[in-house]
Amino acid sequence: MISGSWFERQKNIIDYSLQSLLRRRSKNILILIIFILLVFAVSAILFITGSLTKEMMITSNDLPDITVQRILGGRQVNIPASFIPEIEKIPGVEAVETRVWGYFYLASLQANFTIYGMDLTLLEDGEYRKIVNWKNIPDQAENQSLSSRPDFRMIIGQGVFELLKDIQMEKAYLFYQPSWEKPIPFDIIGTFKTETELQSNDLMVLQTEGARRVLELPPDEFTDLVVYVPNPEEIENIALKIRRYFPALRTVTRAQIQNTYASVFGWKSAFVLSSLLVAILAFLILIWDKASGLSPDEKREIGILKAIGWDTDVVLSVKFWEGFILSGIASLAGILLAYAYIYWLRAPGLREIFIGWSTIYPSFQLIPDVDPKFLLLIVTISVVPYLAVTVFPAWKAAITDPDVIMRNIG
Amino acid sequence: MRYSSWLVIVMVVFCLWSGLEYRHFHKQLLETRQHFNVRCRFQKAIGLPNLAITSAARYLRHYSITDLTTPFQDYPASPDHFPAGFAFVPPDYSNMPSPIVFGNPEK
Amino acid sequence: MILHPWVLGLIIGHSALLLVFSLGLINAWQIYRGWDYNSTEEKQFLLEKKTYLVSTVMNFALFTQILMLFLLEIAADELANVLPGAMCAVGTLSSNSYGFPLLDLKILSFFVYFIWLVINYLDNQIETYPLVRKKYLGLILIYPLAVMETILLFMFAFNLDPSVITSCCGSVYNEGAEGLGGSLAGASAGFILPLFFSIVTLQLLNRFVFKRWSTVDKWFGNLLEFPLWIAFFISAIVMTISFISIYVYEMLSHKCPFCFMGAEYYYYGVPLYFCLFVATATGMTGGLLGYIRQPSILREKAGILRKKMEFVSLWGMLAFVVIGFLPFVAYYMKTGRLI
Amino acid sequence: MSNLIIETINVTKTYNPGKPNEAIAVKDASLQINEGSLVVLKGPSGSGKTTLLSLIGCQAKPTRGEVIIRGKRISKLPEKFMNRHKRNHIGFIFQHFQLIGGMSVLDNIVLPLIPEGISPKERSKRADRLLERFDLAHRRQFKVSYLSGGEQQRVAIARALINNAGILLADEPSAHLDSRLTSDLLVYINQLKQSGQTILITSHDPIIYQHPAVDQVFEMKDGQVIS
Repeated sequence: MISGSWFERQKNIIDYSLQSLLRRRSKNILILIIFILLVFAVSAILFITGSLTKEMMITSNDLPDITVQRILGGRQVNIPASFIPEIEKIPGVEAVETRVWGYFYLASLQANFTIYGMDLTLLEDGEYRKIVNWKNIPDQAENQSLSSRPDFRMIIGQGVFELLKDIQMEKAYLFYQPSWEKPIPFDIIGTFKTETELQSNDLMVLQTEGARRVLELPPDEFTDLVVYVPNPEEIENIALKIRRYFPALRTVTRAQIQNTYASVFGWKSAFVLSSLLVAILAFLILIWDKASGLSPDEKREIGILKAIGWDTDVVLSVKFWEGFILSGIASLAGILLAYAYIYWLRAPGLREIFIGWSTIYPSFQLIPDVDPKFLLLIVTISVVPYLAVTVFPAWKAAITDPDVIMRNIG
Repeated sequence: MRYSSWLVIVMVVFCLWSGLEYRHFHKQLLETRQHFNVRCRFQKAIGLPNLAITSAARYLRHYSITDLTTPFQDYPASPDHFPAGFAFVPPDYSNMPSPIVFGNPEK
Repeated sequence: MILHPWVLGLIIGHSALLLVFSLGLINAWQIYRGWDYNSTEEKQFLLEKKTYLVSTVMNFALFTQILMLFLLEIAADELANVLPGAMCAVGTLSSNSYGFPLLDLKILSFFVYFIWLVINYLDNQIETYPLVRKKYLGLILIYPLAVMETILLFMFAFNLDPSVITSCCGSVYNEGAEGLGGSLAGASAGFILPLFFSIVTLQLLNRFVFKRWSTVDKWFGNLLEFPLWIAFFISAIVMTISFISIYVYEMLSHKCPFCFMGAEYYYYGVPLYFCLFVATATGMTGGLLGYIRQPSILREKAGILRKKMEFVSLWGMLAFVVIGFLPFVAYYMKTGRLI
Repeated sequence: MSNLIIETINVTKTYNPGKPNEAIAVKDASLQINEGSLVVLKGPSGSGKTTLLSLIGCQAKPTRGEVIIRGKRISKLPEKFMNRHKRNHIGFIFQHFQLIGGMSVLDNIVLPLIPEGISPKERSKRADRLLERFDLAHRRQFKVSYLSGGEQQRVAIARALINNAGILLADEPSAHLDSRLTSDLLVYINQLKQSGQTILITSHDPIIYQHPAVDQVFEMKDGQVIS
């Protein structure tokens, strides 16, 4: 009897295993669905953390070289101006800039804003002009209102703008604390472009004096300092010097911030991943039990195959192909679903984990972080364990003796 | 080969679907490439790190430059501000200023 | 540092491999002890059935091993941007002392699995299973490799420390650095190229000339094959680091053997290493098959299999040489001078 | 004497030997069956005829003794080679047909060819030839579970013949058939005998073992051949 090539044989075996998969449709579809859900959850986690890391990494090169903070009793406190001349004396330091920023909690809107004080005129000219949608206030009104209250001009993020849209901006006072005698007015002169939404969503940039008043920062104190070091190699040494000279100060270099970008999600996503692994383990035990607990007609079917001349290793490869096709389809479907869920639907459920209780949050339109290597990781996490679990049950099924069916009835 | 035609159908559906997603991925990538310089400008103008994903707690918004005890400031028993704290971890504090000093400092 | 997605992937893969392998080991031990071809009790039939389980286990092990080799390279690449100072896979692997031994052990076990499977395939073709005792004893000896691998992986993952500054391929693979990396890169083209080509020509000689002289072939011919392939593999790796990588990156200082597997070099490393591994694996097995002598039917079956192995290994070797020297030729065409 | 095709030399088969429920199904059975002959194993049920048939049909291995088919000692072969031998030389018809219910008639018939790696076109060509021969063509795509007893029997026979093996073994073929269907069956068996097949049937149905075309009848009584 002519026998075909190895490849032809495998094609027939794949055909047969597909047939047997479709024959026991209900059980296999249930397993497929559970498998797809698991792979979906795993790849969703990895997608979202990958994208967030990627979003941060884009702008990480423009971070300040060294951020200097004053730590008192383990907590960050305002840094007095007296440190600035001494830091500038350190060789290699080009400039030391001061920063005034902090948070402001609006109880009525239950929103936590980031207040940042800087000289807004800097944003009006040159390269920074195009990061803001300037409000086209009629000229004379602008001069009039600006001149009378120069300190309270403000540029706000998109999220803040949406939040404040429904209250009449002119008559409302946002910044008021009971201890103040009168509230601080504000005058919005522009909002940040939606492209920078992920960074500027809850940001309120005020004139430095305005920020000082809102944050109640004494005139000679700043929130933290930024040290510019022209030679990137020197950043680490200068940070070390600052820490040595001023034990009360803490330095965070750009490399360290980038490191927190790369590792924080890795650590947490893997934490979520490993809790998912418990679910995957439970699923694999189910598979082990389903595959090894042969239903009587499955045992009879294999008995028939063995009786009409099938080898054990042919039956084994049928079982292998069944497992491979099932887990292959499941992992592919899981990944595609996860992509759609995160980048088309913008991760409705998962987003809340990252957003927490905040009321202002970005639209989560993330950059997709997809590369072929990712596929390999998902395959390893889904296909390899599945095949590992079905090796023994498949063998147990494949060695059923033909005379099992010789003797029993029907 | 009737049955493996099922497999072929499934594979074709997957190819179409991933093609669709690749197109979306590509469009998205191009779109964000234009935003790059706007974002970098913004980051240069305002030096604060981290994304404005959550403003639930101080140390979650700028977790890269937060300090050690702020997370405990809210409530000593909840090191993390659930659930967003679940997604962020305080950075390593190797650069906190608490070197071990030997000998007697008065000298 | 264990809880990084890529590290988790590695751990899952390796523990799956180890679990399945231990299952295989138990059965291999039972077969090794209880195998008696002529007996007709039920026990012998069960042992016969167990041989299928062991070969399925080993197929799975080889499949996972190949996947794990790829995953380790990619994981090292991905972890590079988490470890400060590491720019690529070499940085991650050299960040603690378990990285490279893990990689070398995995390459060794890949070859060993492949050889075992080929011998198993050969042995299954003969009714009396002549090699059964030897091959299962071999399997029992291979098992410690898998255990060692998993232990090394856990040690490697556990000791990955994001706060430790590691050195990257720039410093590991340059002439100045001492240690293995330095010496590998230090091997100047003048020394390694002639060595490599002498091995290749010796291989071709062995294949086409020695085989013709029957006297020489009887014992000397294929005795040489196996060690030659090991030498070929090692010299190929050294040449890749010290010679090929220069022309791929077109930069004298950058000699990392992993970086050109990335997308930015159009995955150049993938076909290169594929040909190298396939050629060496099939070459080694071809050489080993030559040693099989005693039962005559086994020898002639081994002969057939050896022909196939030699054919594949020959083309693999030639493909490797061509792919390896493509960038050199391209560079030479483009600029008309050497680096 | 024409050449010997099947020979068993004092074959014994004991189920779970050494254990309390040890059962000797076949004891020192020796048979010689010539090429192209129609042989019937007669005996009450439980006399070990099914076990002897399964020993000859490579479905099981004897505890002692030799089974030689076409001059090749198959009882000593490991399972892998026994299966190959079974695929190439033996067609087996089971007592309860043992067809896979969920599959169509065509798929059932071509089942033995799948591990041989024969292309689907070639497979369905052969199957169609057999379907015409057993006038089952109109049932080609039907699920086997919808067929009647007689038709299932014919599908089982077609399946056994698909690998055009020289030897055909049938275990109690007439057990589920009424007398009309049994006579149809005997017509088919006669045709097969003319076409040179060696046929070995186990049966306790007098219509079969008294049929004129039967060349040799062995009688089995609790495990021993006494004819």
